[in-house]
Parts: sequence; structure tokens; C-alpha cells
Amino acid sequence: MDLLLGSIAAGIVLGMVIALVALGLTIIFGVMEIVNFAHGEFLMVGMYTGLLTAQATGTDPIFTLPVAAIVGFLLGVICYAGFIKFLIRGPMVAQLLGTFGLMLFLRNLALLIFGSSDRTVHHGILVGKSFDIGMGIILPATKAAAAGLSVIAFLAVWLLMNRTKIGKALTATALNAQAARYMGIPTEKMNALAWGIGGGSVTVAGALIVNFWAVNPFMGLLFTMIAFTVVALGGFGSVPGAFFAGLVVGLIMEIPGFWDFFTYTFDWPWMADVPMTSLKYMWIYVAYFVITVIRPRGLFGWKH
Amino acid sequence: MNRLLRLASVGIALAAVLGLMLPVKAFSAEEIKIGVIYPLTGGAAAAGRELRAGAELAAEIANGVMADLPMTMAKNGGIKAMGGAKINLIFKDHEGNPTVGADLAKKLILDDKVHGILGCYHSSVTKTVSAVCEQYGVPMINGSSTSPDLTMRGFKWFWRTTPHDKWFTKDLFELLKGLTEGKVKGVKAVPKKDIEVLAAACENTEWGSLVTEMIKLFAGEYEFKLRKTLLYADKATDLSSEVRSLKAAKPDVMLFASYTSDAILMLKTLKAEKAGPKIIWGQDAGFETPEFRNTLGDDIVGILTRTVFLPQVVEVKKVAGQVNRMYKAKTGNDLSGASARSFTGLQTWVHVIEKAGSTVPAEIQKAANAIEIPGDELVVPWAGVKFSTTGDELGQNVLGSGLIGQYQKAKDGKVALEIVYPFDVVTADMVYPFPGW
Amino acid sequence: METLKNAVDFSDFPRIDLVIAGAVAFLFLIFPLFSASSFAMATMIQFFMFSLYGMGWNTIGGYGGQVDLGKAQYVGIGAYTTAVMLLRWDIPFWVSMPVGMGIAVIWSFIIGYPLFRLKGHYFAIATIATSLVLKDLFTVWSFVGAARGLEISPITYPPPDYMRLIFKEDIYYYYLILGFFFLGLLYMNWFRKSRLGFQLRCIKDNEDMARSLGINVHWAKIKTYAIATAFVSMVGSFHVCYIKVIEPVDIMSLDLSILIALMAMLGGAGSLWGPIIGAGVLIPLRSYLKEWLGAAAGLVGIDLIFYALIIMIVSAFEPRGIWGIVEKVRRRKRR
Amino acid sequence: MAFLEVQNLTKTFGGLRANDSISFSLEREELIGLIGPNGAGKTTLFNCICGHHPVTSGRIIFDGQDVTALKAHAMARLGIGRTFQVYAATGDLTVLEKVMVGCFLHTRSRSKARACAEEILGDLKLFDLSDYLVSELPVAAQKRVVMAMALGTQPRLLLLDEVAAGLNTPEIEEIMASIRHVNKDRGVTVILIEHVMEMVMKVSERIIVLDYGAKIAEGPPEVIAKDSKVIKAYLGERYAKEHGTIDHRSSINDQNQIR
Repeated sequence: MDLLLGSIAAGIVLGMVIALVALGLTIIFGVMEIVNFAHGEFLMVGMYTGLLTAQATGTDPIFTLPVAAIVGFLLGVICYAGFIKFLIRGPMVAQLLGTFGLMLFLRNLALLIFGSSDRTVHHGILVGKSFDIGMGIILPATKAAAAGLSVIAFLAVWLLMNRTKIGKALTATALNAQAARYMGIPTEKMNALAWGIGGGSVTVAGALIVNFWAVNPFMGLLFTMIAFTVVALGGFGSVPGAFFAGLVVGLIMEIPGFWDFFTYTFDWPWMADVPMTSLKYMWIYVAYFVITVIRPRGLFGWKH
Repeated sequence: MNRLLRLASVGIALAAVLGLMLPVKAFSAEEIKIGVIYPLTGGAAAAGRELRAGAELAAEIANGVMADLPMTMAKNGGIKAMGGAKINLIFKDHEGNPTVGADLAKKLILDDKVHGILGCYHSSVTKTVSAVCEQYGVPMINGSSTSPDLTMRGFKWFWRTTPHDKWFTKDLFELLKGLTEGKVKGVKAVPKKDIEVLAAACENTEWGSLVTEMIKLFAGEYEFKLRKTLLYADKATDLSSEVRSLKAAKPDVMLFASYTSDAILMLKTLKAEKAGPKIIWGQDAGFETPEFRNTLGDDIVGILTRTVFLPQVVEVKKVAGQVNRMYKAKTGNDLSGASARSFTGLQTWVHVIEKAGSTVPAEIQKAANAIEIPGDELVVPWAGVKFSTTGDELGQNVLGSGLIGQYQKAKDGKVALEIVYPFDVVTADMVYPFPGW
Repeated sequence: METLKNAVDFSDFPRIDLVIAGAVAFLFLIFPLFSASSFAMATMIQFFMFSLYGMGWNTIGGYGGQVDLGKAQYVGIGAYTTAVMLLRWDIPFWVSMPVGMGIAVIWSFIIGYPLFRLKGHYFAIATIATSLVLKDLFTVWSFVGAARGLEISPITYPPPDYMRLIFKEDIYYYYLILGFFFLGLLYMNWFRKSRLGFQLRCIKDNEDMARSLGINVHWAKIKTYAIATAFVSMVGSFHVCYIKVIEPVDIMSLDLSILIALMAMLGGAGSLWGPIIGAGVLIPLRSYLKEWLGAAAGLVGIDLIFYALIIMIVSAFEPRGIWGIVEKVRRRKRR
Repeated sequence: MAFLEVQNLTKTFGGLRANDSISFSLEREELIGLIGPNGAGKTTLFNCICGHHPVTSGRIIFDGQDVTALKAHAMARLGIGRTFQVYAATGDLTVLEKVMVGCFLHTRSRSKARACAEEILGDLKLFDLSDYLVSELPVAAQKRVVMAMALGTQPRLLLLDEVAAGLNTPEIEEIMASIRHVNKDRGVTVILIEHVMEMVMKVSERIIVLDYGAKIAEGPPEVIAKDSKVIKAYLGERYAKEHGTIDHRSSINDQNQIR
């Protein structure tokens, strides 16, 4: 039973973190229907930003979040103004190709600057601390912080989208860019803003994640795929959908834990030999495939 | 007609340009070119730096004259049998990628025309590189890949100086057995049921896969319960499900085979998930790099790792101390298993060439099969270097041996490895059980 | 007969193209005579392999407009079939290659049926997902060597071996892949003018229109996907005989899938010469940049930075690739 | 037995009834006009007949066969061809090649498809434009190319969706001649959606009028022009009271073109 509870708790916490990673993607997609293959690379930039700022200034990695947010916002805006703007005029093929190019560019820039070895944060207030809640639930402090911030970030974005003028303008741009332009909304600026917010939210996620995961230049793609799955599951462009979908994906990633639960609870030794941990990401890809084929609008998709 | 001619000439010119683009290097008889393929970048770059430094130091010693060093190669100033020909190392970086390794080997053999190859750390890369060498009939000496399979393939151009994982894993189980029998210094006999349940996590390439096989083999032989084995990708950014799966098996002993960055991440995750087995054992590689020690600090006290070289060897071997001083002057670090074995690998190369007296591959082959380097020439605590030429294993050094070290906190507060196995050379009491985080 | 005639009929290209193509083909034939380094040779072999991969991709991705980013799974299927059959049952390449193509085609039907219900981004990402699923499965499947992969040992299979395709010198591989290359080119030339080729180009243009013209869009895509698959799997079989070692992380990596697609798109998706031009530009660029800037200067990754910049510029300003530029200039001249 | 029979065809999108229980039938080689204000459901009706949309309820019988459930490509195979109202002239196929796509429906041979396409292009006087891209042609020629593409599949029934939209009078004359030619000389039954009254009234043998998804009138052009329901639907009640007839010279195309 401990195993089951432990896995569920871990899955939910992981899910919140993953939802935060996917938040930026869904914002960008919601506003301008472009899929950003470089999303995971934005996360990587955030992770490096957090890591390096913490190392350079000697502060705790948790305090680097504002830096990461600024870097991410700028990165998003620069990418939009310098590149994506030209890209969206072309066909969908060009968009795919282009954001792939961006992905390769960021990835290899990181490789050139930082080298290919994995890096981790070793010191910090939260690093290495865990809460043993009992019943098999162990909550690393770093993950708990990330999960908490995820909830805050989702609430903030939700409020921004639904309660502020800028949010309304963004939503209008999302629904019909041309009509929004006629109504005097600077859609060009709105797009850039969406990229800025999207970039900022993902780099913040990165700066948090680097507290407990390793960063290397090649890690982006995995997270791009995870984020796509979350966004597909939650419905492309839906902010609340992304949050719940994140939880589902987090639980999917905990499949090895559930497997262990069955293995030891019912004592089926053959189950111990199945390499479930090596397949932990596979279920995400399977989930993506099944969801898009069966329910293209996503499990929680009420938009589009 | 005119047009055709013009086209043809354009074509030939193009071909010529293409031909010129290729790096053709001048060939000189005065030097012995050894291609060295190591992971200079990538996840094992830290180990790669040490490997490179070890080989470079050996080449320096071989090419120069150092009278006070009791090594044959330190006295000759190059290869004596070839009129003092110098050793020239050509380093290539395989990034931990077997295909890249094979490409580099091909390039070294065909374009750089090397006389032999040294490498490659990762067993998976050594596997492909040795296959290329075998194909072209170019001798290759391996100093640091420990997958048992490598010397069991019947290759005639491949020699390995380091002992392999079959021996090392056996050492581990001997240690565990010793614990139950009270042979371990500083620990009373432990009832077997206290350390009976094992769980292993290894990286999933050639090396880790075979270490898993070995652990399975010996767990059966020594009657331990191996309840969980799992492989993980060495580029993983997150190991928490792996760690929790290990924990779920409730093992007394956790066994690992990890390269540098994954070893660090694994330990951090173990700590975050509050996993507390009685013994943690690492299969060398990541567990003995300076990076591992420096980043994790006090957290690693009590962790065991197998190795072939520890700074304590210096106390019993004079030559090791001398080389260690030179190495420290060069890099700032003590010799480690990686650098010592890389050093020994190149040292063996020097001896082989000296014996062959030529760079003709067939001569080198003959010399390598006949070579015998006495143990007192080596920095590593082995009985010597002598390759097997018959039986299942071809080209394996039969005189090697391993150590098991444990990270302990010395009086000056520094964390360092102490020898706990073999039982006749122990340098400290073993810390048991693992003190926790 | 008509098929054959169509395959060798290049007459719809301007004369100058054919002259250049002929000259280049001649250069390819005599290249080994001039090549002094294994590096250039290896680069050329890679170029041919990637041209063929690109041609396969071009059927579905270029003519059909379905951006497929999962071709590596079929490289893997081809390569693994050949390697496993050789190592386990000593079945030579010339048998295992068609078998591999068969297996790949069957797999393509299985996943193609649901896959082609998706469109656009969804489709592209789904192809990645399927490819990664297969890769993960191969990583744990011990029958095919799991993560360790498989090795064709030179001891067990001494070169030269014409049946198993084991050679010591690259020149054998060079001419073999060159043969495949010319055959592939002829096939593509036939394909683009065939019924399926026309239907596919119409589908890319407008699916509803295609339906109203009696084309079973879903089925046409699946069929083409199978053709692309067979192509890629064939080269995959060759690939493993050439490099002699496979690991799932390498041969089924997403990087390979992306590279295949990018090359074809850069050269010009949906044109006969596109994949060849793309591979011709990018493969040598990559190899030599890596050699000069990467290995020599220690700047790892700089080759791919240039690479990425080219891709970004092309996609932003000329999405139809290099061949698209050529065509545009030509049309402008004609008018 | 009628050639095409539509029985109580209903199509809903969510709560919207785009087609409400429409029934009509037509005979072989007829030329029928289908008119109605914007949003009356004309194109939806076409989409249903051709199998692009699944029908909500009702039946379609073509040449004695129930084809209600068939998909679009199967319909084309049976001999129903159509054109589209909005057709973005993209792609890299030339005019000849585009027509060949349709011809490939009945042959695998490239040379036969080519011969077929050349015949059709010659017939529609488009032969000179064979090697151009559709995007390079003027609008009038594009419209005829679209017709030629549909003819490539050798249809027995051809549904033309606003082929005259955006053309000037001489061009309309030209395309009218083409439609007549297709109908009379090639023996293809034609249904025509059109806003250009001038053309519909002249060319059709019979006219069906839709409004708000339902059929409101059916009959020969001169009857339809005087039908009060039709006039009301098009021009509102007041106009109907004042004038009582549609001047078939007037084109109400313009006011209806904004989409």
C-alpha cells in the first residue's frame, strides 16, 4: 500500500511540474496555432540560467527565478520578432522545419558553450532535503517547491487571461486575429507577448527543475514530447486543460511505480523482470498517439 | 565536341578539388604513431580528461629519460630497438558514441596511418573500434574497458591490460561473503540474512548490461537474492522512478554500474528519496572520478567502489608514488583508476613496440602475445602484464587484480578511498552498515 | 514496358539540368579513382545513403505533403532485420533486405492506418511518438540485443563476403550504394509521374478536391507511406552492413529522423532533385565542418549551429527549399 | 426511375439545420440550376450528395443505387463529379497534370491518362494553357480548368459550384457555352449552383430554389422568376410587393458575394 500511495503522490507532484513545463507551449499554441518544437530547448535555457546564475552569484538556485523569467521572456520575444514572425507567413511545413531549426540551434549553442556533460545543482536551501510524510510518501523539498509554484503560475496565467485587459486582447487574438486587428488590438504585439509569457513560464519551470534534475544540451527533446502530450491531452490552447493533463501525464510516468506495487503486493516474481523503468517514457508517446487518434480535441478539450 | 571537352575538364577539376580537400599527412618513419580514442567530450568527459593525462604522462616518460624512475621505459628515451623513435599520440574524441568511435578508428588507420590504437574507456566503443582494428589488422591495446565480452570474441589484434568485470564482481561477492564470515577488518560477522537481498541498477550500454549479467551470475553462485535488476539510459535527466523501483525491492545491498554524471545524479536521487540500504557498491567508473567526490562531498562516506588503483597503493609501491607525484604536478589530482590504467595501457604499448623492434603489424602481434612486464614496473598493484594466447579469452592480461575501496572521512576532514578488499592489503576498518545521508 | 520508359524518361527537365546531372553522375562513377582518404569516401557513402533516405521521405513528405518525422523507426527495422537474421540464422543480406522491407511495410500499415487520420502538427508529432515507442521497445528487447545493440564481427564473417555484404574496403560499399542510388532515382522518376504520384500531389494541394476526383485519400497516403518505408528500410539494411554495429539509441534516434526530413526539405520537398541536393549540401557540410571546426578547433556543435541557421533561414524565407528557388527563377524568366 | 433522387435529405451541424428535408429528382442529361440566398444550404447539399459530409437523415439514390453512405471518392468512381466554390490555385501541378489526376481514376497508364486529359482540354479550348500552373492563369481560365479536372473522372453527373462567380459578361458567355457543350455534346447531367441570375435563367432547364435549408420552389426558369416566395427570399417582402418579378437581366451577384 505504501508503494501505491508513494507512487500516486510522486505522480501528482511530477504532474504539476510537467504541467508547468507545458504551460508555455499551450499559451503560444492558443494564441497563434504554431507548434514550437524548440520548447524543450527553452526549458533547457531556463535550467542553465538557473544553474549558472546560482553558481556565479553564489545565491540559492531558488532565488534565480526572476532572472530566469526575464531571460525567458526576452528569449521568447526575440525568437518571435526575429524569426517566428517570418515563419508564420509560410506553410505549416515551413513552421515545423523552422522551429526544428531553432531547436537545433539552441541545443548546439548550449553544446558549444557548456559542453555535453550533465550538470546538476549541488547546494541550496532545498537541495537534498526531503519530507517523509509517512505511508510511503516521500516528498523532496525541491519538487514540492516546483509543484507549489506550478499551481501559482497556473492561477496567475488563468487570471491574466480571464481578468485583465491584456488577457482579453490575447484571447481575442487567439479567436480571430483578423477581427482583433480590426478592433484595434495590436495583434503583432500580442503574439510577441504570448511568446514572451510562454518563454518566461517555461524558463521559470527550468530554473526550478534544475534543482532536482540534471541538465545537458540534449535533454530538450524529451520534454518537448512530454509537453506536446500534455497539451494534446488537455486540448491545444487550453490553460486549465494543461494543468489536469499534466497530472494525468505525471501519473502515466509513474507506471513503473504502480507496476512495482502489483509486483510486490501480489508477489508475482515475473513482474520484477519486466524492465518497466526503461519504458517509463514510452507510455507518454503511446498516450499521445492514442489520444490524438481517438480524441483529437483532448480529454479536457472544450475549445477548438 | 568542344562543349563535351569543357565539361570533362570541369569534371576532372572538380574531382581534383575534392581530392585536395582530403587531409593527407606526411608519413615519417621517426615516430611511432598511436591513435588514442577517448571520450574527451560527452557524459564521461571528466574521465576522458584523466585518461588523456594518464596516457600523455606515460608518453612523456617513454620519450624522455628519467633515471630515478625504476621503469624500463623511463631509461630509453624513446624506443631503443628503433633508434630512439618517439611515441606520438594522436588523440580523438569518441563522445561516448560507438559509431563515432568506429569512424575515428577507420580515419586513424587509413588517413593518419597509425601503427596502433589505444582506447576507448566505454566498453561499447571499444567493441566497435576493436572490430575495425581487427578488420584492418591493426593492433589495439585496451587499458580501461571492463566488459568481459571484449576478450571472448577471438580477436587476434586486441589485447586488454585491465582485469574485467567478472573478476571485479567476484571480488564484491567475496567481500560480502567475508562480511558474513567476520573476515572484514573492523566488522563483526554479519548474519547472512542481513545482507542477503540485492538490487542492481546499471547504465544500459555494453558495460552496464554485462555487469548486470555478472551480478546475476555470482548472486546465484554465492546464494544471494537478487530481487531487482534494472538498466537505465546513461543520458537520463531523471532517475527518481528508477530509485523508487530499487527501494520497492527493499534491498540490503544496492549495486551500481554508472558513468560519471549518472552516478552523481543517482546518488542525489537516492538521498532525496531517502533510500538507505546497508551497503552501496559502485562498479568503478563514475564512482571513483574526482568529480564524484568533489560534488557529493560528505554524502558518499561509506560507499564502496571497486577499482584498480587507490592513492594508498603509493604506500606499498614506490614507483606508483613517483608517478603519482608527476601526475599531480601535471594535473593537480591524484592518480585514479582511470588515469592509472590509461598510463599502464600506454606503458604496455611501449614495451610491446620495444620488443617488436618494428612497426610492422605482424611483428607487433607476435611481441604482444609474448610480452611479460613484471609487476614492479607498473603503477597499478598487479602481478604484471601477460596476455593469454589460448583458451576462451584471447589477449586478456592474466596477471591483473582488483581492489575494493570505501570512501571514508580522514582525520583532516577529507573524504578519501581506503582499501577494504583484498583482506590482506586493507588500510582501514570498514564502515558497516552504510551510515545514511 | 511503359513503366520502364517512364522511369528513364527525364525529358520534362530542361536540357541544362540533364547535362549537369549527367556530369555529376559521371563524377560519382569515377570518384573512387581520385579519392585518397577514407574520410571523403565515408562522406560520399553517407551522402548516397541520406539521398536515398531523403528520396523515401520525399514520396510521402514531399509529394504527399505529410511531414513525417519518424523515418528512423524504419531505418531501425531494416537494419535490425538484416543484423538479427545474419547473426541468428546466418541469412545473407540479399534475402534479409527484402524481408526487412516486408516487415517494415507491415508495420507501416499497422501504424499508418490510425496515423493518417491525423493532420498537420498532430500528424508530425505522432510520427515522432511512434518512432520513439519502437526505439524504447528495442532498447529493452533482449532478442535484438536490447540497449547493447548488435555487432557483426569481422571474425565470424571474414571479408570479402558478397552475400552478406561484408567488405574491408569502402569502395565495394561505394559502388553498391551508388547502384542503389541510381535505381532509387529511376524509381522516383517513375513514381512522380505515376498514378499514385499524381494523386498524391493532388492530395497535397487540396484533399477535398482530391476526394472529389475519386481518390481514396486515406488509402493513397497509407500506400505511399509504405513505399517510403520500404525505401528507408532497404537503406537501413545496407546501413548496418556498412557500419557493422547497431544500437537503438543511434539508429532509431529522432536526430536521424529529423536529419532525413530536413535534408529533403532543404533541397526542395516534392521535387526529384530535392533530396539529392539537400544531402549533397548538408552531408559534406556537416562532415567537413565537424572535422575542421569541431574536432580540430574543439568547438563541438558548431557544425550543427551553422546547419540550424541554414534551416532557419530557408524555412523563413524560402520554404520550398533550394530547388524551389531554382524553379521560381525559371518561371520568372519564362514569363 | 430517376437518374438522381434525393429523398428527405437532412443535414445538421450541431443545432443548425443546414439542409432540411430536401427532396428532388432529376433525369439523365438534364441541366438544373440550384439557387438561393447565401447560407441557404446549397453547397452543403452538394457536399452531402457527393459524400463529403455524412448525411444526418434521408436517402440519395443515384442511377438506381442507394449511395447515401458512400464516401466522396467512391461517389466519384460511380460517376459524380464536382467543382468547388473556393479553390485556392496552389500546388506545383500544371493544368495538363491536374486534369490527368482525374483521368487516372479509370486508367493506370500514364499515356492513356495523358491522351484523355488532352482530349478534355482540347474540348474546353484550354489546350494552349496545358503547361501553365493554375495560379498563373486568369480567373476565367481557372474556372474552366476546374471544370476540366472534374470532367477527367468521366462523370455522368456534374455538380458545378459557382463557376461563374467573379467573371465579366463575355467570360460568362464563354463558360455558359462550355457548360452547355458539356451537357449536350458529352451527355453529362449537370446541377449548377449560381448567383449570376443572368446565367442560371438562361442555361437551366429547371431551377430548384433553397432558402434556410429548405426547398421553397422548383420549376422552369420563367416560372421561378415570378414565384413570390422566391422573390421574397431574395429581395425581401417589400420588393416582392412592389415589382412582383425578378428581372433576369439584373445580377444580384454583387450584393451576395461578400462572404
